[in-house]
Amino acid sequence: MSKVIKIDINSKQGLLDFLEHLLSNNEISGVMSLRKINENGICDYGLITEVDDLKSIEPFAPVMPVNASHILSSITPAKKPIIAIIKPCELRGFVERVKRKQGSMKNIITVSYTCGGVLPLNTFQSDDNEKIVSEYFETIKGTDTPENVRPVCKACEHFIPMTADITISVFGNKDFNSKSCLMMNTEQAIKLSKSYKCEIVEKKMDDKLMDEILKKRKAGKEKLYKEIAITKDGLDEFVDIFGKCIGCHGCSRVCPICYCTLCDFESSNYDYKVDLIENELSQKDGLRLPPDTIFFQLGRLNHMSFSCIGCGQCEDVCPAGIPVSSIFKKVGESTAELFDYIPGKDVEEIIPVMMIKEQEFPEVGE
Amino acid sequence: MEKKDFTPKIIGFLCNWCTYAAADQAGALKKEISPNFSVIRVMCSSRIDHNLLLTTFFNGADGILIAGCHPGDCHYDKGNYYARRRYALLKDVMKTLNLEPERLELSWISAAEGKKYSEFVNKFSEKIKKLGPSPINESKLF
Amino acid sequence: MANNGAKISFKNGLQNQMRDFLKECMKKGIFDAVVLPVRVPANDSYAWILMNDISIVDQANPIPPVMPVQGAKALKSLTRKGDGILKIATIMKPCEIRATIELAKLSQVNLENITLISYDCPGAIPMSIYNNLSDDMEIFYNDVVSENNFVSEKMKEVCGFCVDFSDVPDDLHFGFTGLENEVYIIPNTGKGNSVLEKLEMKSSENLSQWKKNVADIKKIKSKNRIDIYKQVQPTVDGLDNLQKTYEKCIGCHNCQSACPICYCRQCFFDSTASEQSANTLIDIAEKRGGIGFPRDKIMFQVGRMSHMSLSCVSCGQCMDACPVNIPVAKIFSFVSSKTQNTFEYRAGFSGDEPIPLKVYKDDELSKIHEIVKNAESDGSEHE
Amino acid sequence: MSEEKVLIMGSGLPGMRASLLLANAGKTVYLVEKLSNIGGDAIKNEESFPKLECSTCMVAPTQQEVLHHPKIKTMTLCKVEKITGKVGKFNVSIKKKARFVSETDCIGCDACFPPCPVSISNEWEENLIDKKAIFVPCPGSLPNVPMINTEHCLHINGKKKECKACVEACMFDAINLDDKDEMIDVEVGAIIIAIGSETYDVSTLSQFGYGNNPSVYTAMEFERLFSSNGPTKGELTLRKTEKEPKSVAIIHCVGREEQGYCSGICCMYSVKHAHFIKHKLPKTKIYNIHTDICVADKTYFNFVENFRDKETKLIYHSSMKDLKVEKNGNGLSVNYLSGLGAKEKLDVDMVILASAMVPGEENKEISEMIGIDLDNHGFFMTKKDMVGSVESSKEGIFIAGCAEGPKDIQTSVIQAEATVSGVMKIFE
Amino acid sequence: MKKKIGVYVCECGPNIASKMHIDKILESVKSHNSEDVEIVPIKHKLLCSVQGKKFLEEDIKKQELTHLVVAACSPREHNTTFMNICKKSDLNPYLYKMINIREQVAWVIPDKEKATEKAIQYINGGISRVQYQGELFENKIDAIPDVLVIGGGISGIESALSLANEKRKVVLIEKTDKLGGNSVFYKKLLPRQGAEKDFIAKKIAEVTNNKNIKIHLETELEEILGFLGNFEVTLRNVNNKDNKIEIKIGATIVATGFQLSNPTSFKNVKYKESDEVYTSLEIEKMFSEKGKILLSSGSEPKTVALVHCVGKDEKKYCSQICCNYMMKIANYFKEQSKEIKVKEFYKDLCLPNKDDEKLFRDTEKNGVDFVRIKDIDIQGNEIKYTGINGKNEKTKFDMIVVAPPIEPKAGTKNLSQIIDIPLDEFGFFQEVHQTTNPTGTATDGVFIVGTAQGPKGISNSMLMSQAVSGKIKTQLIPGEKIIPEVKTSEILEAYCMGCKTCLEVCCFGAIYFDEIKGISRVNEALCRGCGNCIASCPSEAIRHKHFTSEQLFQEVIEILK
Repeated sequence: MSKVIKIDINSKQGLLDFLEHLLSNNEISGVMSLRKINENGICDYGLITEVDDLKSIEPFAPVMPVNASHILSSITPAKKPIIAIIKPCELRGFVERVKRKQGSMKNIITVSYTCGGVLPLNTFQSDDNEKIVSEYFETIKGTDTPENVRPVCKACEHFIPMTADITISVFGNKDFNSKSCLMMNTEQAIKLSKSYKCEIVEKKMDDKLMDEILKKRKAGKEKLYKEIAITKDGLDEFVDIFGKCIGCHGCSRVCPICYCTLCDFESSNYDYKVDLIENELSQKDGLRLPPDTIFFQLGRLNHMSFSCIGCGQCEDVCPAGIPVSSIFKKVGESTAELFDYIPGKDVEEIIPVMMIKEQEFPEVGE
Repeated sequence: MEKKDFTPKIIGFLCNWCTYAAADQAGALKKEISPNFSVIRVMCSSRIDHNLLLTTFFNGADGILIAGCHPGDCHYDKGNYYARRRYALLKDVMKTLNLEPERLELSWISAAEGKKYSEFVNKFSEKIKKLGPSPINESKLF
Repeated sequence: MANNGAKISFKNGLQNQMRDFLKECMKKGIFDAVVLPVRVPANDSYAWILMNDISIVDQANPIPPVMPVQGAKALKSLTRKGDGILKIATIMKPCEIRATIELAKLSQVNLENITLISYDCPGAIPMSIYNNLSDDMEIFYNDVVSENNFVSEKMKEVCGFCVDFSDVPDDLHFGFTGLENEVYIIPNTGKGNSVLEKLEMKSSENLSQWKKNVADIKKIKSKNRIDIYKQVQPTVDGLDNLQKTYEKCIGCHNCQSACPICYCRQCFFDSTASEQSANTLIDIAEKRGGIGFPRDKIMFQVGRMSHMSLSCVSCGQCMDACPVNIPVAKIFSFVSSKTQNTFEYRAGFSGDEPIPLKVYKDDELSKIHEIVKNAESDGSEHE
Repeated sequence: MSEEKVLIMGSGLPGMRASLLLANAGKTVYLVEKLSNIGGDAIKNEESFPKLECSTCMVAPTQQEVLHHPKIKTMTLCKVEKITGKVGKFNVSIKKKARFVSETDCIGCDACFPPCPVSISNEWEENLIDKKAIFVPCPGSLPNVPMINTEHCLHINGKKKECKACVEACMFDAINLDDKDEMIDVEVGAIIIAIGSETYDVSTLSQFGYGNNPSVYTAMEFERLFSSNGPTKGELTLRKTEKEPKSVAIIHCVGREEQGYCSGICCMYSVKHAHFIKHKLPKTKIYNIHTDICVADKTYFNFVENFRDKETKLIYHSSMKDLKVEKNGNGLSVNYLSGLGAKEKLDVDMVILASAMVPGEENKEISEMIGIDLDNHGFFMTKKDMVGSVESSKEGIFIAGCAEGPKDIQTSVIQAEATVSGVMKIFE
Repeated sequence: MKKKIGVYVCECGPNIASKMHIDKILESVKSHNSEDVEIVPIKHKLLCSVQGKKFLEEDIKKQELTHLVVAACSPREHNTTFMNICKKSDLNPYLYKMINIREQVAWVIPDKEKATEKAIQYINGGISRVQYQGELFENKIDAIPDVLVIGGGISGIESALSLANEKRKVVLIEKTDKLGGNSVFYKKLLPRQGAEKDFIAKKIAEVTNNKNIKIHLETELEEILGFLGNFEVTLRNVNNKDNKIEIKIGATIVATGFQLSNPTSFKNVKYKESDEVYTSLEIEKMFSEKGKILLSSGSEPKTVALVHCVGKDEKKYCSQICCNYMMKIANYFKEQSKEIKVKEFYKDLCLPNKDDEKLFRDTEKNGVDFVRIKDIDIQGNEIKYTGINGKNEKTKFDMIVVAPPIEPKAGTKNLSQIIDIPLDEFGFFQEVHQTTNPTGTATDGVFIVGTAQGPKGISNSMLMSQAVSGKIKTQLIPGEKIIPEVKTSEILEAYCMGCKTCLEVCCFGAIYFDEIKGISRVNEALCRGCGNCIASCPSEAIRHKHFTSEQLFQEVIEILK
């Protein structure tokens, strides 16, 4: 059971009212949230410090321009309290980053919600944004995941935030448009809400409902894993899927887990002398240029897949339309299982130590 | 455009050997210099790169002045010629994108030209004041 | 550009003709290996393959419908660390050749043992379109080539206004604009000449007709170019419009990593140097009432323009790679046309022109027109 | 090493250059300067030929380096009174004139100038402007510490004993009106004389009307007039009328015949002056009236040719004694004999006289004090019948710069560095 | 470890104190206090005073400061002063920053409030910057005192002689098979007219007998690598290129000298159309060998024309010595026989040295005619000229002597490429700074002397040689190390892509290319720390040790807050 603030206005307004109260009373110095930046619905993440500007926030918008954990890293450690409204997977991403000392929980109060999934950037940013979004919210009043969300979202079992200070029920909440309930999960949260005049009740999530969603998501996962051929980490299938990779490494740049400033695979270790390539050629009859396109994907799998929180950002930015995140999620799960490790579950949990032997993987190039 | 209460923030990157010396001489001559103008000392105008200029603009500078030795007088032989090219390029880009290129300025001021320094700097500050605050500082988008 | 070339007529397709040409060269030992685009196993894209086995050449498509990886990048990965022993030839689109020339000036490519071959380019189909209907696109593109249609609508927008689709400093050039089942093989350099000599091909055919055909196409394209620039200009006019144009930008920097010219191992804008402390960010947010992320949307773009617009070859890769469909390439092409004009420089047009920022002239202020006029009038008192 | 000491007389570019080289090699250098500031004549120029670069930018870093160098004892307001001994061990007595301002306490804030009631003419500024009895020669002069003129200071000359205006104005108790001259004795192994030269007193040549016509300037006067840190802050206006000149005649070789030598640099700076004027007042008509054009360096010929006719009209005249400058209404007229021997007349607003470089007043005194030879012009002479030497007729004593004869900065610097070679040999 | 930053504000008596509220400044800088930074704000009446320095020195120790910010006058005044104090109190001097609140605040901002704000702004900037500054250390490197001299002419000989001693060996190389260069042909030397042929002979003897000077005749430079104090040089025999010598030296002097340009190349001379047209050098040779100047017929000329400034307009420079030596030659004739009629044709007399005018007047007295001309045309042994008076004249002479311009020795261009010193517009070696450093070149440790740098007489050439020796003796002291600039650039290997841009923009050749790693490298012995290379690098692969982007960004951003 946890303390819950009940307000009889729709969830967004309720949250907004709460935030406005906190900000105007200097309980917090700012709010980090998705916000509308123009009339046709385009959103970005903003750090808002003026009460008036709070109106622009779109806390539950089903879009992920950037994985918010990146942003949280850049504004922490914060010297004054900041409320961050982010999606469950972004929260888990941030937890993983904090474990890697890429950010700090200090003065960050996280607000998250049961997530119905994220629409691909181009879907959300299309001209009939309004229509699409309202349909989305209609759908998630029930327990079905909308069809047009990111593939990984359909397969996501962690739609309930794990470590949020404040949780809001969105997915599966039929009263979403009439009531709002803010669950205060932590002392920090409860302390904040002290000064806020409102009705507070003891309540917990509707487990039945959540289980139902979970079941459907599990099914979705099965389906997804079937679709993407990989049944084992077999190389040929890999080559088939990643064959069209152009090596832009966009996937690693948007990945919340890939925090390296200089990716090993972009470092000088991998620019080969021409004689090496020529010698390679003498053994094969053809050699792909640039050589490491697929090697990179394998390498990345090894470096971070066990921490992959399946946000789907990589898949969205891939110019070649490779189902990157679906694969990473799949591979990641299998690796993580070895250590029964759930990425982003808990800041205290230690990252499974992994040895990488690059030699294990044959130099790639079909 | 001009606001009553607007005090522009202007950064001047001055080369150590000529213009910074000129700034000192302006002091010795007790010339008045606009307090909106802040001096950053570099060894040579050729140290100033696009990243530095952009960072300065995007962190709230309303104007930037690059000033160094006259062409031919560079303490490091040819540095200011390169500075001039880099400046020209960025200025051209700003012009093409209509990003108020007049906010970026280059001038040659020698160590003996304390008077010229004060006049130029104040003139520049006035110009920027007229231009009003850089839109970049107003934007809540970045 | 040479005035004479060898003429060959062919029956079953230009691509075949080009493959045969290469195979002939390999048989005669003129080239030990070639770098050519080959369709990937899943058939949904192309990859650059370095091959020394003549038999594989048939799998290659010298004029591929798409440009997944900019050819210059492929050559860079091969020769950045110097030249090898093998004599290697490659067939690439003109913009790929130009990018290669730029990279060579930046010592990212070593052309010692490389023979650059190019052709009159009908353009490339956007990746996103090709990925899904690759087979249809193959057929479609084949027709484009055989009908030698240089103004197809389906191509990348940059191709639509590419006035340099034929004009390129390659060693050998396949010119076929306006010709039927015929192609000129044009040697533009000593390297090119020696290849033809070794093949005992006479490059005696006068090219004036072909050149005229090219000029005609150019006319059309340069008109498009003017129109496009006209249409781009207002979208990047001033900060507000820039912000509008880039509002969808998510800061993935795909445009930069797909760019053949951006050769930096790590872009300044991804480096720690460009990072700001949490406190600084929060201070700024409090001062302005709010800030958005990624913060460097515009700065990154302007920065890239000032870093590499002088070398931009308008290949359009950035636009293909943009996940949110911002017309980056058109904007870059527009800006580059201005900056390159200012420095009287044309990216990738000659290996001898030095990269503008590597050199200077004593008295060039006047040449770099009014940009530095102020410096002139205030500064030149002692010049 | 550290025991090895050198005396350098004169703090112009050659003196400073030699000081720095020797000091960097660990020698102790006594740099003796009779004026209150160092830097010599070079800093009087706005820009120096042939590269027309800012002289301050060129010299100031060197001055700073000299003043901050732990191995260099800069002794301003000093005069060498006596030198005895021989190479390796000269005993030198130096008279330090009282500055009345402590160089350690004063921070150069100028607060003491305004209250001083006395105004006197500033000879460093070629008397184009006045200064107070407590003064620095010009803004930016180094060390940035004022001095007091004993004969005009009311307190010191006793006219108004109670006047302590400057003392009261000073916040650092840096001024001590009871300061006294002192004698300093040093022992050095070698001596470099780099006291430079002076310029011909043109007022003795009535034909140029200098002194009678305020619009007739000497080259040095013009340099200061043009300098942005000079009396007019660079405004080119004539004294008295305070108007800008519409036409200027620059006369070369003034004093050449009298002195019996060509100073070698006048042609260059005269054309430079023409260029200065043209640049500041583009409408002005400028004439360079010359005899021989002497451009003795690889770049000098072009320097002159590039400005010929474009910026100034170079006019050859065939006889110096027939050249006369006369008053003509508000302006001046220059009468001369052309190459064809015809009488010509030129009406101008301003005349600049390129006066010859002449030996310094103290040359004689010093030469006698040390016992070294002067040449028949009165410049210091290097070893008799020795080509390419900088050593005087006495071992261990070296001559550099214009003390040895007229020359440009470049050659002066070369000589200075050459003396260093000689000095180092002594210590080897 | 917690940073402890001392912020010392100098009141500079009234200069700063009276113009701003010092205490307000001290109060405001405390805002930087945080869990990992502690600010120690202190004011002082006059930090540069003896007491002030002492106080600062002790206080740095007492407070155990990790960083120091001094707000006072201009760094150009006292930066060194305070750096030395840091050294004394063992705080690395590069962890200190000086803020100029006198010249650039107190003295230029009359309004006290505004001035105070400005000072705070600057000081904040300094505090932020100083935290990003790193310790830097002087690294001493060994230096070889020995010297290579290229060219066995009088400049080369003089260089060698003035440098060589037990502790400093000199290697002198000469392309030809004998020493002395052009000067061996002169019967007499300028400026004085004493018979000084033996002067050169003496010098040659002296240099040949000097055991500290190793002479290689018929030898040329093949390759030179390195920098001041450490050059590796390969020499080779002119006739047998495989015959090589490798030596290590600390400095190189280029004394390759001059030749007379070929008069036929000038439009107004028809040289060699008559056998009786000679160049000045031919006359010198004839006179010093035969002791007489005779026509090819063997008889003595009755009338001689000496023509100055031949080809000066084409070359666009004055050779500086012709006027003098032409008078010398005129006197040769007069010595030979008073009867010979000598006419000198000149445009301008160039007599830059104090003794020159006397020579001119003596020569006149000696009965030599001087004719100032506007234009001249030499056809065979007939001369057409336009006098200064505009009249056109025409005369025949038995003998005509022309003074063609001095030009760089053949092979100069080639050498300039080997040794990587640029040539000027005329083909002479380019000095690094004409007025203040005429003997230095773009490469520290390589010097140019004599006519290799430009036309000049023997006397000035020798002085130049001594000048260089003066520099070398004071810069390369036997047994002492040299300390290169500390605030240099450095390459960040991980990021360098080897595009060589930095290499091309560097004005001091301080960047070289590491072929194996394929990256640029900085030669700290040559780097002057201007930062040009840093700006030329599109990524952050080069940093300036004391002006890193971070440091500048921090300063800027803080000031903009």
